[in-house]
Amino acid sequence: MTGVKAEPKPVTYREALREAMREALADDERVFLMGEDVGRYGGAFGVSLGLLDEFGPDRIRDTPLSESAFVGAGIGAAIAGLRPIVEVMTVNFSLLALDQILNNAATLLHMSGGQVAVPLVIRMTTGAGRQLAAQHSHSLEGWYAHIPGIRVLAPATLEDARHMLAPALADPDPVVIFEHGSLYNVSGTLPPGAGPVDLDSAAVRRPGSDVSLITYGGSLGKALDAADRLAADGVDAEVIDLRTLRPLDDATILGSVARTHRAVVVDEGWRTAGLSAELAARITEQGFYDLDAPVERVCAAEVPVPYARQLEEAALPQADGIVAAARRAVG
Amino acid sequence: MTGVKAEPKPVTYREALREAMREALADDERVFLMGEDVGRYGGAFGVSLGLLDEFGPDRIRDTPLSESAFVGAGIGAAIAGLRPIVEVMTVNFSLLALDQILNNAATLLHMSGGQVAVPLVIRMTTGAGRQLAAQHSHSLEGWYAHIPGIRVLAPATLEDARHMLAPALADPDPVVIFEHGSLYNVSGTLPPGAGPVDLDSAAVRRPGSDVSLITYGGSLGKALDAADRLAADGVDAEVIDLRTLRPLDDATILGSVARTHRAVVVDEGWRTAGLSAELAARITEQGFYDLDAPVERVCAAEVPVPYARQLEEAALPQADGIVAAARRAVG
Amino acid sequence: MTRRTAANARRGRTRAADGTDPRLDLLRGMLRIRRFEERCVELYSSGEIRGFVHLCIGEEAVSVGVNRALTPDDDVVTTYREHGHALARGIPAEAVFAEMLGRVTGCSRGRGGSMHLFDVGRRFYGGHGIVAGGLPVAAGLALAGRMRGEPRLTCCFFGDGALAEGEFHETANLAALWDLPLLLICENNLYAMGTPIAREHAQIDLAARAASYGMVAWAVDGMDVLAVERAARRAAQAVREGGGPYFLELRTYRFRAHSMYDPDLYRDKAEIERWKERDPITFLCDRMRADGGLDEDGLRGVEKEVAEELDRAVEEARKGGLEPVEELLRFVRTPAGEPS
Amino acid sequence: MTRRTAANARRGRTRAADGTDPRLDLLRGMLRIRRFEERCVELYSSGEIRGFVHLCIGEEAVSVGVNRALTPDDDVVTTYREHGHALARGIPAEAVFAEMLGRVTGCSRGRGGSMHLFDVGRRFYGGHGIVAGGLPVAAGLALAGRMRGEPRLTCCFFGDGALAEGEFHETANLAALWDLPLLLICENNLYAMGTPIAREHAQIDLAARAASYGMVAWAVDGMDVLAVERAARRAAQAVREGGGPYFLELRTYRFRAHSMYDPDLYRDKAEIERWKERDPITFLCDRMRADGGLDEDGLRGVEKEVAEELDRAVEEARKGGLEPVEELLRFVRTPAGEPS
Ligand SMILES: Cc1ncc(C[n+]2csc(CCOP(=O)(O)OP(=O)(O)O)c2C)c(N)n1
Ligand SMILES: Cc1ncc(C[n+]2csc(CCOP(=O)(O)OP(=O)(O)O)c2C)c(N)n1
Ligand SMILES: [Mg+2]
Ligand SMILES: [Mg+2]
Repeated sequence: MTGVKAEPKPVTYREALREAMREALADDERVFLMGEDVGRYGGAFGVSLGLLDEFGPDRIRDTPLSESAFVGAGIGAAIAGLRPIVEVMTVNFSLLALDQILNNAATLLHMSGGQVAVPLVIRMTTGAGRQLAAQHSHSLEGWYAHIPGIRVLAPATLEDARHMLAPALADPDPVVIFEHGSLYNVSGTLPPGAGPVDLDSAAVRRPGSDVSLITYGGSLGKALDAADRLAADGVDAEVIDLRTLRPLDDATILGSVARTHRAVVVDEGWRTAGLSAELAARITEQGFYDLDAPVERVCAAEVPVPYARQLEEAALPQADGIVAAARRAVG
Repeated sequence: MTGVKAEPKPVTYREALREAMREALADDERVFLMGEDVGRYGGAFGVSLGLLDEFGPDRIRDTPLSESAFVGAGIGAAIAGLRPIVEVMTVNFSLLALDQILNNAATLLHMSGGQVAVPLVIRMTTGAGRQLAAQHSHSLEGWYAHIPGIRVLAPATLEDARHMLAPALADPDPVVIFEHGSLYNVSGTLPPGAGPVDLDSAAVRRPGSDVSLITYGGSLGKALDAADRLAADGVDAEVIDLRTLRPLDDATILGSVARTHRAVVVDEGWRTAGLSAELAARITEQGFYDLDAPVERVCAAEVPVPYARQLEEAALPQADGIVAAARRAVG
Repeated sequence: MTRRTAANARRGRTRAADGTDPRLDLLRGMLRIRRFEERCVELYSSGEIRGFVHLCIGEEAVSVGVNRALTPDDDVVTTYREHGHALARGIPAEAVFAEMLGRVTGCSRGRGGSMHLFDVGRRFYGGHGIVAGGLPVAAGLALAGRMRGEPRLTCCFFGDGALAEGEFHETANLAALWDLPLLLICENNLYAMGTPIAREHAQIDLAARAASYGMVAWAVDGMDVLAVERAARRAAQAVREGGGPYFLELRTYRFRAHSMYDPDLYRDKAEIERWKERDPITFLCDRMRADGGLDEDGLRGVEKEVAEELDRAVEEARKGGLEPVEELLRFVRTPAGEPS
Repeated sequence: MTRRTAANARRGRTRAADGTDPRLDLLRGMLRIRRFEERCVELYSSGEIRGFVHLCIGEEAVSVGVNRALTPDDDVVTTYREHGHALARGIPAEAVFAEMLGRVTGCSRGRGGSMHLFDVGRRFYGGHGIVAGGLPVAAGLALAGRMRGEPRLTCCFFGDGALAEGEFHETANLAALWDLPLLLICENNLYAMGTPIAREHAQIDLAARAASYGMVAWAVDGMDVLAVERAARRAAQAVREGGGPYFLELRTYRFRAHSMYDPDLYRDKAEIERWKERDPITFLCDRMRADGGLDEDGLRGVEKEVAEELDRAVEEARKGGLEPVEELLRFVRTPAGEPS
């Protein structure tokens, strides 16, 4: 039979990220990738596998174990007009580069009176759920979302993994991209011909009328599961994927709450003074008279993430907890 | 005339901190002070001036410019049973030690199944207001308050400067103390015979019935000024000094809001995902039906703090803004 | 130990009181670690062990040789590749298995896993997952010993990659500046994950780099357990005598991938094979056989002993209970009342 | 520059085309910085300048001598003690005064102040307040130049204290490993705030420390501007020719306190006096007088020239407007549309 479109073949989140980098490297010679083991090893999580052979060691740069130096070097190279993609293996190690990110990347433009722009993209893996224990399970997106001067992205879907990098590289200022470790093997098909993501807007992943489940990154799947279970007993949940953690898309968030009058924030980060707090505060500030119940927060327990499976599961947000919170909200 | 008590002589916040350290050093040989220029120089802000002569270079240790190493060394010494007071000159430089604080100090007890306690006290100067520009004006208390496993203190008064250290040193786990740079020269008299501060409780610095102004550290004075101005036109504001930023004293905070039905949070940190967000979120979660208006937040503008005086003033919370927010709250 | 016994140990030919060859202990120690980690692979494949697991197979001479220079009063701080260090230090195999199985009977109550083994009773302070992150802590332990005038030293293990981190630099300077009783053991296996040392360091003579801080530093054959023991004893003695920090670069090689996740595509198979010819266990066996210190029965005996111990250990570990989730928040802070 | 002119400069005796002694430029450059900072002290006392101010009085030979080796295409990254580097680089005194007065006409629009001078047109990338924080950024600028095959080098200034920071170590290794065109200028004034170098570093021969990373490193008399220029020219040429990073330790001394807040109680007055006898300005004057390169009229002339320039500069700076507070949030991000 003719005229039939070929089925798009399945790809993983990992491959979608890789394809986005390949495209950027091919289209713009100013772009290069730098980080620990991004070259010969192919990236700790295999995201850059094969790019070394394709683009060579000058543009796919293995760095020593020196988070502060290579992130700072990315800042300098960006200032000089290149478009570095710096991979910090995981957010857990990014603390060693935080001085460079906060005091230089996020600050130079303003401190120089507008002279020194830093078009840098930093990618890092985040999150828990794989029994990696306390030092390898952080979710510090909230800390990064606190920093004026940077944009923070959290691709939670294949499309976003594939189409967030181009607009991030087009951003004249620093962008930090968080990839949740549990997503790399997620596989599916990409709608053909999708374009760059609008980095200013959150996405409604599931429309609903009774309660808004607001989340991002690795927790999106859990929120969607919870929504299905809620639907089963007649609660129609809307699921919002923030996608951009800084700046937050207040319009989409508050628009949803204005319809549902109830909100549950789901955040794998610790509860106190995290991103969930900001969302709860904003929703209440701007939607105080829309709310029929206080905003619920489902977050990680305030504990260093333990290794033992049952303890780790208990420490992290799960569909059960989201369902329970939604039920409390709809009262 | 006889039987008259001698007037207590005036001391500065700086001297009160010094006296607290002197007492700790004299009373407990396990206590020692370590940090950049704490010895010969007397501390960047003069807090430890004279202690080197009194206690010698072994217990008043000048360190190289190596935030990560000497904070980590404090952790190790604490594990071994000493009671180090580590001075990180300012919070701005503490980012270089944040890996040690988050991944070791705050985590070792839990990660070791309760075996490795870290009785460490870290002191650092925080805050803006002295035209020190972006890299020297951070207020990152909210980041530290996000970390499970550590206690965070913000002495805002002479009494707290004088009497928080002893209980902090008695705490078997890590304690971070933030000293606001604008307070060192504040002077007054200490009530004689005051004892150790209860580190679990916030303090009502000014009782009031119309609105709760909730703040800490360098912003307390501004809140009290605002309260006076509000009183002048008939608004009776209560002023809460959090004192302990982690764990927060929900009872005192919510108790106040239950009486006033209105809250204004004042935080020199940036607004988004900072401590102000947590306070707004908690108050709404626990006091939703007590609130007559959304919680107001008066925070630093989301900008790297600029040098020029008029810009810096505009960037930071001021009494004017607090008064305006309180008026909005009382409607 | 006295200079004489040290000298004898150096010759590695003394007979213990019971007339057995002391090298047998070294052999047993290394075999025990090797077989222990082979069990780990099985338990990982069966899904009983999860998370990141980093094997030291090929590097056993380091943990066993260095440990001979330590006393029970010394402190040990190490990395995520620490099964060997933990076993050599005397943490029971059962407690380490139990930890990896996430049991409450594990040496960290199941909260740490493979990367975070702790045993404060044995002054074994972990098990650090952040590369170079244990170094400043070790300096602090050494500082405390020094300030109290205690005879102990602190032994810190880390890899070749760790030397590139700022935390190594800051700690090395601090330790040398303050003459801290710190024994720095760099386990140079030539790779940091997939990155060969020549792409990690501008100066690949790591002992020379360390010496530039003004501390004594030697490079030693990390595949020869007797050489490792010898060097470690000398360095430890010097540190105890107030000689400040000593740095040993132990040249070794990991026979397995970086971690269970690593497909190991970045190393030339021939290179791996060449190094396997220098297997520290066969190397010692051959030497002992050569001079009559070991016969096939002896070796079989040791293997049997180890196998039986590990069988029991796995069995016991599997019996360990799971921490109830109600206990999740325990140990975040020391409960009021509990001693600090 | 050619080898011949370099050689002449080395002799420091060549006559410029107009017959004047080229050393006069060096003298003028140093005097200008000295007098500029003396004005800063006045403006600070009068409350017109606020915040932290770090003077380089006594260290003028470093900025002036090193700058002679740089071209307008080179990048400069420096510290909070950078008035001299900024002026030597050609940022007008007026723009620097205006910055410290917080005026919109300042070289950072008043947002940076004394510690954060910027002038991208002159490839002057600040003015960094975090000790050693500028080093990784400088490495990145050098990397970009290298990747694009541009002839430029990146010159990074930092102090003796900065060498203790992890960021120095990581950057030094990266620069040497990647052969980056980086000229590392360590302004060794023997103190990090109140801490003397011997309590900052276990190995106080900083050039030797730097050499341990596998880069060429020399120690130079930082009070002799001709020696500084000579060394900087040689090093810069080698870096341009692809010799990788070079490290110069310039031994100097600050005559004033660390900052305006510093009572300077930690230095022995006699030590300060001894160093003042080596004042780089008098030192050059004496040499020029000795060989007839300078007479009193000449010196008076330079002083007068400089005084007039600075009078004008202060006057103009004071006329600068203040950024309206409505502009507070500008430059946090590049507004959509503005070129990146
Ligand atoms: C600060 C930091 N960066 C990156 C990692 C990820 N990582 C874990 S082990 C490793 C390689 C370390 O190499 P080396 O120090 O030689 O030790 P080895 O694994 O060879 O024993 C890396 C990059 C980490 N754990 N910590
Ligand atoms: C990371 C960091 N720690 C501490 C400080 C505070 N501080 C500012 S300058 C300085 C001394 C630096 O000494 P050095 O590098 O020798 O430069 P110098 O001031 O002597 O020119 C210190 C400790 C800082 N700005 N940054
Ligand atoms: Mg290695
Ligand atoms: Mg100095």
